[in-house]
Amino acid sequence: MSAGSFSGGIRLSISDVSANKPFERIIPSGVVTIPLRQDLGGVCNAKVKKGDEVKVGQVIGESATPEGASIHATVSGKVAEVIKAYPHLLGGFVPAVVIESDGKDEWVGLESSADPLTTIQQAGIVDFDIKPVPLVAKLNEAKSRRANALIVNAMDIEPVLSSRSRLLSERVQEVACGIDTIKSIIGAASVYIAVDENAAQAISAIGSACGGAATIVGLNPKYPQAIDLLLVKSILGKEVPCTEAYCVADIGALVLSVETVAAVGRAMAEKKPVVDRFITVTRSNGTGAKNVQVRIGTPIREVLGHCGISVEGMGKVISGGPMMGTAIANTETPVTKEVLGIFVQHEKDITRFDAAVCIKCGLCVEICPVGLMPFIISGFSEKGMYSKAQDNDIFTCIECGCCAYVCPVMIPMVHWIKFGKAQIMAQRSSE
Amino acid sequence: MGPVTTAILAMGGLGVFLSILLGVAAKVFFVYVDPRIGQVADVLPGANCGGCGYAGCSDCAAAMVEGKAPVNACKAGGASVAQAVAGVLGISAAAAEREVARIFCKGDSARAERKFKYMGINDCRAAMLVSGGDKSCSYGCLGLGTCVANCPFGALSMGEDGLPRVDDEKCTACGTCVKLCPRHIPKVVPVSQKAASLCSSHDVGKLVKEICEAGCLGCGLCKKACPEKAVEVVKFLSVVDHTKCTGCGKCFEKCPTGIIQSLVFTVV
Amino acid sequence: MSLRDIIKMIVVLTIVSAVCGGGLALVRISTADQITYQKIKFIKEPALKQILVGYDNDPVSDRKEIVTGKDKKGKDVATTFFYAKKAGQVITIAFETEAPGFAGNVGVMMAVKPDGTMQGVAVTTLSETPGVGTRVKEDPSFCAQFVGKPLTANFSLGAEIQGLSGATVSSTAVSNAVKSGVELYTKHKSQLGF
Amino acid sequence: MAHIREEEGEVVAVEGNQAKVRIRRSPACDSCSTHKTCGLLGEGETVLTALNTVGASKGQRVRVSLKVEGGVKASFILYLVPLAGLVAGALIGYHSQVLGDKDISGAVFSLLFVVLTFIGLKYYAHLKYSGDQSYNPKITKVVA
Amino acid sequence: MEDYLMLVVSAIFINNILLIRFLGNCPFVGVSSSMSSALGMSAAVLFVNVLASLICWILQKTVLDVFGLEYLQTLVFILVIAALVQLVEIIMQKVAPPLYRALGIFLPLITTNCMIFGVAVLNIKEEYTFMQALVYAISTALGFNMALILLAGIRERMDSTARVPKLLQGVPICLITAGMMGLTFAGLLGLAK
Amino acid sequence: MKAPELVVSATPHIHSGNSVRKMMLSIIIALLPAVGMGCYLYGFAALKVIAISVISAVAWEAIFQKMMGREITVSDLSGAASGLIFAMLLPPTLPWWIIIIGTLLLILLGKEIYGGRGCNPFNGVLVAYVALQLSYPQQMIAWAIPEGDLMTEFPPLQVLRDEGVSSLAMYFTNKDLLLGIPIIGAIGEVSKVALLLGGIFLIIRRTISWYIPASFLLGMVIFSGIFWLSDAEQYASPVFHLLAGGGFLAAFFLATDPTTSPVTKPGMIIYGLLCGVLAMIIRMWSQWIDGAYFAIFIISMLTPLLDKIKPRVYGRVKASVSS
Amino acid sequence: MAARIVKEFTKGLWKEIAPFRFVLGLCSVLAVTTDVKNGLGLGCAVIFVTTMSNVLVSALRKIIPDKVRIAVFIVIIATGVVIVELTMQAYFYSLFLVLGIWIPLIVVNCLVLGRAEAFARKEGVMLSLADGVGMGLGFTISLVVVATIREILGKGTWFGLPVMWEGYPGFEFMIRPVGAFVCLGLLLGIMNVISARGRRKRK
Ligand SMILES: Cc1cc2nc3c(=O)[nH]c(=O)nc-3n(C[C@@H](O)[C@H](O)[C@H](O)COP(=O)(O)O)c2cc1C
Ligand SMILES: Cc1cc2nc3c(=O)[nH]c(=O)nc-3n(C[C@H](O)[C@H](O)[C@H](O)COP(=O)(O)O)c2cc1C
Ligand SMILES: Cc1cc2nc3c(=O)[nH]c(=O)nc-3n(C[C@H](O)[C@H](O)[C@H](O)COP(=O)(O)O)c2cc1C
Ligand SMILES: Cc1cc2nc3c(=O)[nH]c(=O)nc-3n(C[C@H](O)[C@H](O)[C@H](O)CO)c2cc1C
Ligand code: SF4
Ligand code: SF4
Ligand code: SF4
Ligand code: SF4
Ligand code: FES
Repeated sequence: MSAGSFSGGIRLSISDVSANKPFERIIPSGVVTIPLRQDLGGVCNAKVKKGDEVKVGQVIGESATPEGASIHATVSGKVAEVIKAYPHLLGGFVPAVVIESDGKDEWVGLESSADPLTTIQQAGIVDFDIKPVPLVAKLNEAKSRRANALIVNAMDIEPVLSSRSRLLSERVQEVACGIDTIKSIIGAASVYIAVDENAAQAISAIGSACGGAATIVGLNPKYPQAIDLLLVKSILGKEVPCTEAYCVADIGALVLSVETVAAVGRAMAEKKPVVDRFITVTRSNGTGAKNVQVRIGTPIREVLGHCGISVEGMGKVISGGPMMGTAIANTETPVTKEVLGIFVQHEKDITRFDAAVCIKCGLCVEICPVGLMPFIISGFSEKGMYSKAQDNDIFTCIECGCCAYVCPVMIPMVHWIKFGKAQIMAQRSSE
Repeated sequence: MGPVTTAILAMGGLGVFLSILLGVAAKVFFVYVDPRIGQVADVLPGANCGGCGYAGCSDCAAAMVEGKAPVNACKAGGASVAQAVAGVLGISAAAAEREVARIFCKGDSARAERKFKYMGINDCRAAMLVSGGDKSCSYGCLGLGTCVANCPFGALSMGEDGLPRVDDEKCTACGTCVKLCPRHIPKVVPVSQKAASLCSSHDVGKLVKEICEAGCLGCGLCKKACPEKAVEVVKFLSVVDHTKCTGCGKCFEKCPTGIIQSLVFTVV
Repeated sequence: MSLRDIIKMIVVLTIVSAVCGGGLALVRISTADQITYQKIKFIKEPALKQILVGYDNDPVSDRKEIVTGKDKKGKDVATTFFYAKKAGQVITIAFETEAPGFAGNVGVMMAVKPDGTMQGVAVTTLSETPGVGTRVKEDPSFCAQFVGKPLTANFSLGAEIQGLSGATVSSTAVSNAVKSGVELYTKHKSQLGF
Repeated sequence: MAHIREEEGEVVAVEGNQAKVRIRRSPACDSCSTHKTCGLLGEGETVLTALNTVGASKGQRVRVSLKVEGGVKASFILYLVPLAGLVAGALIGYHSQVLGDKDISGAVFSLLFVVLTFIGLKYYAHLKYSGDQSYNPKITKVVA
Repeated sequence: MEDYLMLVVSAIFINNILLIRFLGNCPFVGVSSSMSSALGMSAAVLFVNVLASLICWILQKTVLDVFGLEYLQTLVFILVIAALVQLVEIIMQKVAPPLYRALGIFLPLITTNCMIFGVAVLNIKEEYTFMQALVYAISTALGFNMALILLAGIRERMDSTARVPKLLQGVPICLITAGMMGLTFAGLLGLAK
Repeated sequence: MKAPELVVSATPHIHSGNSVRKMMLSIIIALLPAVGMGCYLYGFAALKVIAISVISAVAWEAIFQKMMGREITVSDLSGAASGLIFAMLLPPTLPWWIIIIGTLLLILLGKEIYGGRGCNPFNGVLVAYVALQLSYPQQMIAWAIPEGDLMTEFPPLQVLRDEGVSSLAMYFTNKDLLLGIPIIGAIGEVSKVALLLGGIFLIIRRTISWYIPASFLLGMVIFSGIFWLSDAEQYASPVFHLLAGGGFLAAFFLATDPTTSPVTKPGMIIYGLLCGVLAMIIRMWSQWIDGAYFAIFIISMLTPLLDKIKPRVYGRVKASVSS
Repeated sequence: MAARIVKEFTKGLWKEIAPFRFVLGLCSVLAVTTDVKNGLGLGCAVIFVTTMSNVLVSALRKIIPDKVRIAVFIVIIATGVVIVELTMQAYFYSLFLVLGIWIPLIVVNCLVLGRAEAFARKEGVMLSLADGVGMGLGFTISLVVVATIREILGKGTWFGLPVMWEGYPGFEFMIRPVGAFVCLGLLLGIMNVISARGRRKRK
């Protein structure tokens, strides 16, 4: 199927050297630290205490709500500590369980359940996307809004990452099984699989596995095509009415990343909960890129070591990609469900966005994939004119970063826009 | 008819017409405005800082005249303005205690740990959006000076150690810094307050010890030491009740981090 | 507002207005002559200076208004005659006339000697096209053609007067004005009193 | 394009279910350097009659919501319609010369037409707004 | 017809009442800070300018000229304009209260606007006929409104993205910008007188 | 306390590498052919004007930035670019002190007063140009005569004004006009080939988009075309209007000034068309012989309003009656 | 009392100098400052009108009803203006021709009405006189300052006397409207600098 696109957006010049690298498995050797909050659900309650013996797949954090995702041990061994305040990736503190691996890798499987939703909940599946939401919550919402199109997003969020295309070509069966399950849960009429049109391997693999059950859509990997708003526009030709809390379910679509769907397939077929992440690790100069399958809780330092990336002269370590990823404070930070990839920038490659003055060249306007006038919004935020920023649709911004990327004076536009949004929210909550 | 008569008649006629028109207008638009509102507004500083909680000085003036706001409602104006307002309204102003802002964090660049090197917009509120701020302590001053840049009276300056300083002479206790600081580090206290624990952290002592040499551990030694029972520990943070504190200094000696201290010495 | 207030309002405003009106009328009366003098001086004097010679009085003060016609509505129209004197003797009389040109009227100040010869002609006001019609004012040779001719001469264009090429309309206007001025002068000569 | 505007003011009188509320004229005045001396009478405040739905009493500060026409449309109706009347009157008077002199009849007709448009406007406003309760100001909240 | 066109072009561009003739700076500086105020003010100025200058024109021709009271022009005009604005305000409030509330605020601002008075005087000084006076009044107001709206646009933009030195912010930069706006119209010199 | 190792910042973490300096460099490069032609025609005098203009513009920029306590950013070449563009509009005979006054106005009123690069609502070059046209009119039209078999001492548009359409063919061929040899005019405006070369370079480099120059020239052609078709005796042909005067320089280098032109595609097109049409109106009926520069100056006042024509926002919900 | 009179007089000369400190009556400052002579001429007219209106308003302040006060002020001011108009026509006709409508426009100069409303309405005759003269003089000073800059830069003369070097070619820009706006804008900016300095010093 050919598909539409969107105006604006960019092709990143960084080449995706990792696309054809198969996943390498990383089993943590020593200690794993598993934060008890890894999604937008809530903090899970610790089910273990210091000294407990645990096995891989054993629930160590149970969600406080029925829709939340559980958290599992990812190595077998002994609980070394339950930390009350462990620094979270995005700031703040959450509880975390530290497990000392015994190297045996003993597993416990999921209990069988008639209701696939229960299985998904117990398997701790979230939608592995920029904002990981517990999958059950997402499915329930889609169901209640009668979403009838399921879109499996195998487009990589950012071009330097290739884990999704790779996963699709390696784990076709799991994906197919996951699609079946989810399709039956929400009663979707149609299924689309969005794939980078250049990822020939993935396309042919899924093509032969799915037969006619799903439509495979090859898309131009123009950034940020993988954002669900733009994906539904390209595939379904419809735009989601953008309110402050937009939801693609509003137009009857459910977009799930391919990793999510594969996890569902694995949970249904093999009764395995989520203990691994499938991520791409890249450096700013493109060398040493690898796709890895890594246990949750493994310190990023260990992952980098495995990929042969030295800590020497390291400037920035980014969870995710260079455009939307979160820079992390510390390489001891563990891989969690929130980590979409790892991008390492050396000191000399760090880009400094200055508080410069816009020259109104209009490049940002041309590039913005959602049709905003970024320089105006950012300008109003900077000058504290928040209501005007709101009049100019600040909340429609998806923070893709294209505007800042092209700006010749390097205004930190996304930061200003985030700032504006935060100030508006703060003003509202104080009223 | 001579030219003078013509002129007198013409202008007189215009005068009659105009005054009748104005009479009608006065009926149509009649509004009684308390003349004192204008007088009070003239006395107020006119900075429109909003510290009084009204939408600007003239709003505050109206509230004062109507008795809805006390004569000393204008924090920025201080006692002299309160006196003047009281004069206009013919009531006596209770001598209000002058207040100033104090910085409730001592975690300067040498003593408090940072999680990472922050790079981005030079504003504490913006820094909060990047992984919650670079300071390891999630209660401490970020030191980017949002308060300094926005103090309407120029009373704040950024010290070399990365903490803001208050100029007591200039500070009018308007509260702008209190409102803007994302970590609520500046607090407005009576100028006579003698002692305070200059820390805002509600973290447990163990964590505080790891990340900041200047933090209140919540150990409670000060509370025990205080003869006046002026010190309380609220969620691992000691708080001094200034109405009881005599400034005897007993607590200073006991505090393991020296964070509870005499404010008299901190005045620049 | 009580009735008393309203009455007070009306009375005060009326009195103030009326007093001001009356006062101004007095000021006006006391300055009127001087203003007329000044106006004439500023508007007419440059042209007068151009065409009058050899006088020792102030022609602007030595002036006389004579009713010379009626306008459309039947009101009197007056012409001001300026007397240039030497040793108390009238040597020239100057006055202004006008005639329609290319755009609006062209005003002409002309000076006549008691002996019936033309002392001089100068264009005062005109709104002709700059560079085209305005040449009748800017080019001194055009007006110079009138000087020294007897009033009985034929001042028509093409007769004793040559128009400026490209500005025939404007030139005609000047000659027409002069012609009507001669007529006017002849008609009212008796009233001029010298 | 009508929208709701909120103003804060003080109740100066209560009459039945209506209240007279005094509001400051507009922040637009504050930005003008002449606002202190402008206006012969306008004291920068105005009084409007609002539906007293919340039972506010004299002296209270209240929030009043009023539905107002959007700026552009309102300015059209309020100013440009009478202006159009004026111009039309001037043209008719000028060309018909009813009163003899072109200029004078143009002048008289223009003023006449302005008055007529005002009457028309009143009729229009009456039709449009009197039935529609939402155009009446309403007190929504007692602030203090 | 061409005369009128010239009059219009001249009044709007070549001799823009505000930028070249310097009339009406106070409201120009005050109201141009936001586009919506500028629009509201524009309509009010247009109406009042035309009405006031016509009434003044009539008064001049039928009263002042007839009774030889030309010298009272200044006194009479200013009183008439002030009264007129008041009258319009009363009428507006009676005629269409909702509309009045949305826009009436601009009326008093106009009283001290020297443009209204200036145009009334200029109409007499230039000896315009009634029709010319009408066209002139409309055109000057349009010229004023154009400048006001353009400046409002520039100022809104300046507020969001420019970094005017603090000491020039507000009135100073506003005046300088007005000067430059006038300078741009130099490009139209010669199109009309 | 141990020092942190890693840098953390907001997104994005990488940048395209585009910069003001690169943009300015490309506009300078794009002007080199025109500079070359100017020097070829007018020799050392032209080079002197260009040098004085560029150097003084940069110097004024540094001086005012220093005075106003801003960072000195002459190295971004924006001052140099403005100075160079300004020199392109000047006659090669212009005395040095007039150039210096011009660049003073350019930098002070055209930029620094509003906060420097990017803040100015008016094109600095045009502020200076118009101010000089008003203040020193004789010097601004004191054209130099290039070598070559010239039949007139005036620029083509002056000849059109003075002698009418019929004489044009006698003096100029389209090829002369296109090459600029030997044509009289401002240093940078005579050679259309050189300007076109530069313009295409800018479009290829994506320093400018083609909307503004294309619609500008189109506006000129349409407007002059209408009159030419109605009366070819009295009105010159669109081709002549395109090739004579400052149309090309204005369309490619002045109207495209990022700061004072609209940012959206529809805005740019309307802007260009209006500029083109107004340029012709001024050329035909005003006191100036060429209107291209004046037109941009006037139309740039509309830029803030044209920028209200926004792109279509994704998923825009029609604003309901807000409360 | 004498001290108070001096104070009210001098405040208008610097501390509260009208167009610069409170941005009032800009129109005439822009319009008549092409040369110093015109500026001074209008300034004198304004001095007369402010003084006269201040004195009369102050004298009548007890009997003027509040509701019509502004109307009465306007009548008084307009009367003063007409007196100026008539005398100027009679004795300084050339100046009258140059200033044109700017003489009648004094009526709408906010400064004059502003003084009546803010000062003369409340104070005694002597003080109002001092205030009127001072404020008018301050206004005149402002006009002369702006005019000086414009005339010297624009024409190379001051009061018509050449002050620049011989052959100074003039700078028409300053004589044009744009020069007026830019000059006044920059002067207001400079006043801001001075005020800010003063404030800092006082602190
Ligand atoms: C900023 C500046 C100031 C100048 N001042 C003067 C001056 O005060 N007197 C002067 O004669 N020339 C002045 N000049 C110009 C002389 O250097 C010039 O070359 C010479 O006097 C020729 O002037 P002229 O054409 O009037 O003879 C000045 C030039 C500049 C750039
Ligand atoms: C725009 C324009 C303005 C003119 N202005 C004048 C003018 O001011 N005075 C004049 O005498 N002729 C003027 N003319 C020329 C007349 O129309 C007419 O052709 C001329 O007077 C004929 O005179 P001639 O026989 O000397 O050529 C003007 C022509 C045009 C096209
Ligand atoms: C600010 C300013 C600076 C000037 N600098 C010079 C200068 O440096 N050299 C110069 O010849 N003339 C300069 N002039 C003008 C000269 O004094 C000289 O009179 C001018 O060149 C005109 O004279 P000319 O036509 O005889 O050459 C300057 C004028 C101004 C306004
Ligand atoms: C394509 C292009 C055109 C430019 N045109 C102008 C111009 O016309 N005038 C000018 O002052 N600067 C121009 N500049 C330079 C630069 O934009 C200018 O220094 C700043 O925008 C002024 O704020 C141009 C730059 C570019 C890249
Ligand atoms: S970050 Fe926001 S404003 Fe910038 S390009 Fe992306 S969506 Fe547009
Ligand atoms: S890309 Fe940068 S400089 Fe260009 S308009 Fe956008 S914010 Fe301004
Ligand atoms: S006190 Fe608050 S606002 Fe001030 S520097 Fe510290 S964190 Fe920032
Ligand atoms: S220090 Fe704080 S309270 Fe004091 S004046 Fe400044 S902002 Fe107001
Ligand atoms: S002085 Fe002209 S509007 Fe104020």
